[in-house]
Amino acid sequence: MTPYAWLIPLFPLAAVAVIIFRGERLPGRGAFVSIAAIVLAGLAGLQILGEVATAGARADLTYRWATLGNRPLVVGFVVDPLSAVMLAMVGIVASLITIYSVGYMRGDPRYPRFFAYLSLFQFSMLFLVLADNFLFMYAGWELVGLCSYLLIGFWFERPPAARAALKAFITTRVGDFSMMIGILIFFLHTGTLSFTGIFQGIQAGQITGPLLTLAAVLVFGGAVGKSAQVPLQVWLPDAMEGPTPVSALIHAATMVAAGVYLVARTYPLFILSPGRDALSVVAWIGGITALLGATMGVVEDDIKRVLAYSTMSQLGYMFMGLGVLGYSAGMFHLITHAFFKALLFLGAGSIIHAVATNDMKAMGGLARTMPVTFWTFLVGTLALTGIPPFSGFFSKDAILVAAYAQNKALWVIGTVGAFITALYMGRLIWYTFAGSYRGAAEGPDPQGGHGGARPHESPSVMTVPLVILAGCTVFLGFLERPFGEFVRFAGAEPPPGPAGLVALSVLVALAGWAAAAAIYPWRLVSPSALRRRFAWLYTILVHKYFFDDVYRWVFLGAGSVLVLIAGAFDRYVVDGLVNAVAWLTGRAGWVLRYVQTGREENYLLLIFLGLVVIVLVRLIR
Amino acid sequence: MITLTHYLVLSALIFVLGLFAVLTRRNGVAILMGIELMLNAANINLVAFNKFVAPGAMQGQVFALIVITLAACEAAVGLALVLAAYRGLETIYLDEINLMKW
Amino acid sequence: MPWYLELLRAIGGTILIFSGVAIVAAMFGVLLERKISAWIQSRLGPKHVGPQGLLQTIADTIKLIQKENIIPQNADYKIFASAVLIVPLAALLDYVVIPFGQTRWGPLIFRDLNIGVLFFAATSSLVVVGILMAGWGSNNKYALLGGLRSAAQMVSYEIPMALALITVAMLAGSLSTVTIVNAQSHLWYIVAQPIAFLIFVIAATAEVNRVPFDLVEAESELVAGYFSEYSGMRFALFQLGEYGEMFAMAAMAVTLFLGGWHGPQLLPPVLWFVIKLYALIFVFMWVRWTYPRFRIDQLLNFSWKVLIPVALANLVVTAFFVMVVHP
Amino acid sequence: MTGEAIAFYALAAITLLSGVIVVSSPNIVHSAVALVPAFLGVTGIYILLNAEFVAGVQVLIYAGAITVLILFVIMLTEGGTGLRLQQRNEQGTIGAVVAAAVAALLIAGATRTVWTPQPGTLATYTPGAIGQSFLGTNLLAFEGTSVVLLVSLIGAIIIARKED
Repeated sequence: MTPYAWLIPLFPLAAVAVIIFRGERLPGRGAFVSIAAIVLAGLAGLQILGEVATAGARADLTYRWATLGNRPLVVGFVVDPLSAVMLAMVGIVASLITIYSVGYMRGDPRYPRFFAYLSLFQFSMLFLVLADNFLFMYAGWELVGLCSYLLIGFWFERPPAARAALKAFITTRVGDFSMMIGILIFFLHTGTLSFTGIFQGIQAGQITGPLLTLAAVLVFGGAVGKSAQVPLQVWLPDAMEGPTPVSALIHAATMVAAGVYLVARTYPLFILSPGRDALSVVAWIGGITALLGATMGVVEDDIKRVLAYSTMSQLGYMFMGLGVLGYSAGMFHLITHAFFKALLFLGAGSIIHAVATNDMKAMGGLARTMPVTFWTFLVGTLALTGIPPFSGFFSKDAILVAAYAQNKALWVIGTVGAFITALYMGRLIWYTFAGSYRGAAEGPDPQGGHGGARPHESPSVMTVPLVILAGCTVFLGFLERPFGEFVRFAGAEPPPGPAGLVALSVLVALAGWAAAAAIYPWRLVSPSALRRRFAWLYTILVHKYFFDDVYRWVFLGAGSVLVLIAGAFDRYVVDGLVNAVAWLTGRAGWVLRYVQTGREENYLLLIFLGLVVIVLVRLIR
Repeated sequence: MITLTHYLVLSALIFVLGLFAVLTRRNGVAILMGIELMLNAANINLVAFNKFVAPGAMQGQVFALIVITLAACEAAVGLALVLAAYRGLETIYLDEINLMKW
Repeated sequence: MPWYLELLRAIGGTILIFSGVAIVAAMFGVLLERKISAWIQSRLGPKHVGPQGLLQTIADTIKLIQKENIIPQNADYKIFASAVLIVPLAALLDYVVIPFGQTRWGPLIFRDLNIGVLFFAATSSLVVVGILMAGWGSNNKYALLGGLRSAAQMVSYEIPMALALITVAMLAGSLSTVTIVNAQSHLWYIVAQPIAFLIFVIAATAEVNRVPFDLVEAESELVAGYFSEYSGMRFALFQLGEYGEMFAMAAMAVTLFLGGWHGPQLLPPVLWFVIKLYALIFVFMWVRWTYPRFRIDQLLNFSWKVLIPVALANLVVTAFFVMVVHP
Repeated sequence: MTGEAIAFYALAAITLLSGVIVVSSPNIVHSAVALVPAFLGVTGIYILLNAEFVAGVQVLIYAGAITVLILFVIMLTEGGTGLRLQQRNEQGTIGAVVAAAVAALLIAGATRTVWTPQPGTLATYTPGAIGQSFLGTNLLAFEGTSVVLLVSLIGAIIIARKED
């Protein structure tokens, strides 16, 4: 199976073709095609994971595509523990989410198109995961970006959705551009685009010193954009305008994690940079994002946005883990996070499906009406906040241990982040599920899935994936040790931390829960009092650290001045020249048009007259 | 002994006859006839060169055949144009077709 | 002696000798036509000149030669006069490539050209020019209409005919008529190519302007079509050309589809050829006196919308068989 | 004077005389009819040049089809109805001068160039050999020509059909 791994992405691609061209006419509007494709791909991914894990199968399928000058352009696919794990994860999560979407998207006018986009995304993501070179990686990278754009703006009739799609696309584009420059630097100096070729080039000293660091950081810039790290994090919360399965699949489990995967895939670039500067950049960006994301989550009322901030923060943890030499810890967190965050998003989707709003303050008391959703959601939350024995505890703890060994400041940041994570997730849980239903009695549209004044449990096509994901969430954590031996990078194995560390992080998480409990259900401190007391902090957080405003001022303000100047230049200098030429031509034509008799005989006569004259002149000279 | 030059001179004369027709006739059909004569002259050249300069080759005759085919195309399209002009403008005299002049 | 001079000699010889042969054939053809029409219409036909009216055509010819050549007042004399020459000449040229039989010294043919079939198609297409000239030169609207109809008809039916010819040439692997006849020593191509044979016969009927495709000279509509204004010997020449063309077409059909001179050893090859030729001529006449006439639009539609597609399909299928199935 | 020379000069004379009628006749129908002997003369020239297949195609297409087409169009347009006195446009004189100059140049070029005839054996130009050449070395030109033929067929139909 392993040598045929390159076939896996073709399943969803075939599904795209089928649904795009036949979707509306297929039974069930084509959803089953998409599901069948991704389930097949997922099973194949699991099979490959099994082969790689048990038999140690590897594959590096290369193909010489073209020769640029004297540089062969070798492309291909790679199967190793890293990509096998990602394949299996993407396959499983995407299968569950696709099945879930059948329930969530029911009745949507563009139902087949949604599944076509979803399959296209799955194709791109699997393609990206299997890439063994920067060219394919970049292609997959752009394709997932495109699918993200299409799916965020899936309900493009809503202006915020359209705007969010554009914002996501343009913001990630900044990162992609930086990544392209980095790739080009590597290509220039090593003459190859394949990962192994570049690693060998670095070891051979073809690219060294600050340039290597710069190039590595530029490549990391792509990851920053795609994984919504500071300072390119602004698009992710807005991206929640997309349908919730999309948020779960793209903006929690897979695409945003592609940045982490990129860093893991190209880990030698970072670890070989002089003084591991590039790695430090990764670690600090991750740490800062982990903290900022968590803090912003505390004041957010939109349930999906809370989860988005949480995603951002958790991605920060992953980068931090990679940055502090916790290679397998970071990757393990990626996998566990993919499952429990997909679970959380799908749970949120189930809630939104039931109450038809995103506002947590309009929910409440849903634990009784939606028991399955509640319990699975709770499992996910506990995993996210790092409560043992749920999977999040193991992975996050491993990252913190690695950070402790490498960089105490980052460890502190991470621990504080863990506290805040517990705080905002506790807030979410109590707002949503506890107390009584605060939803307005006025019923939105009575027909359609997103309606009904009375919250109700979602159909089983939605709850079954939740249960499966919850099972994975519980069970995955115990795989920490085998995972660490399976996916590892020689030279990035942190020493075991002191025993108290684990206890401390559990305590911190529990403290976060306790603080949330103190504020929300028990009302020991009223939230509004807190808000007044820390008004400045609240302002900063609500405005998302003013990133959007700064960007608006800098890029829109300065940009519009630039545009004005360029416009004036274009209008008066460039157009002026063109108009002058046109005017001149016009006048000349006005005079010369009498030469154009429009008669073939005249023209031909002149042609042959000219021929005679030319030949005669040639003969005489 | 008839040499290549004989054929070339003959073809030049036929070509010039065609050219004269194209240059001086008013009737569109007559101009097409002149073009056919010019194409025939070119064909004589092709076949004659094939025989005298490259006796082993086929290309001269092959391209003469292609020119004949294209001449048929040209005649069909040209005559269709003449018909269309006659239907629309009621003349096939090219100096009277001057709707787009100036 | 260079072969092109031989060809010129052959053409000259053909014209000289076959003027005789074709004139006799045409005269006999006219008689046959009248006799057969009479038979079909339950009449007696010419009966008084010679035994059973056998000399009727000779008498007619003598009468025509004696008659005045009337030239219409505003006719274009040069064209009017030269049209008469083109039609029979083109018809006679067809005979150059027709093999009449096999003798001890080789096939009985004037020139076994390696482009024989192409030559046949080319010369038979020249007849149209003569007809158009006759129609225009007469300065008579019936004649002009007849000429125009003829041009449209013959140009249209040349294509299916040429496609049928190509099909046969493809089977035999040669354009030479003798090779084609020899290729049929075991199996006549009418068996292998019944569709091509039908197409050829239909197109040939149209080419020689006979019922049901005789719009060119439809008596009830156009008097006598393009030769309404011709009289005397010129009229006779047109008749000669027409019957000569018909015999040439029939001979070509025999050559291409009916095995040429091949037949059981009972009779000499030439006789076999003549028998087949007259059988086909009889079919032409039979059709002429049995069927009504097409309308001009039906006629052109039939060629472009039925015959040409069928002929093309037949060509493709044959090519497939020749190249793939039975190479 | 060999037989070849006689044949050549006779054919050249036929061709050129008919050509003169084509270009100079005030009657367009006479011009068109004069095309036939001109084309047949060229056919004879082809036969002299051992290009019999080209000759056959020349008769079939030029004499048989194009001339008929031209005559047809003349009769569908005004040629069939009336004669125009003025068949030549205002640049007749200068056109003649230019044509004569071109002729002089071409003939001078043809006669003053020293052609070196290749003594190689003349290939036998059977239809089969030409067909092989068409579908072998000259396949691209063949396909291109067929596309042009198709396009011009469609184009001619579209141009010439009545708009309704």
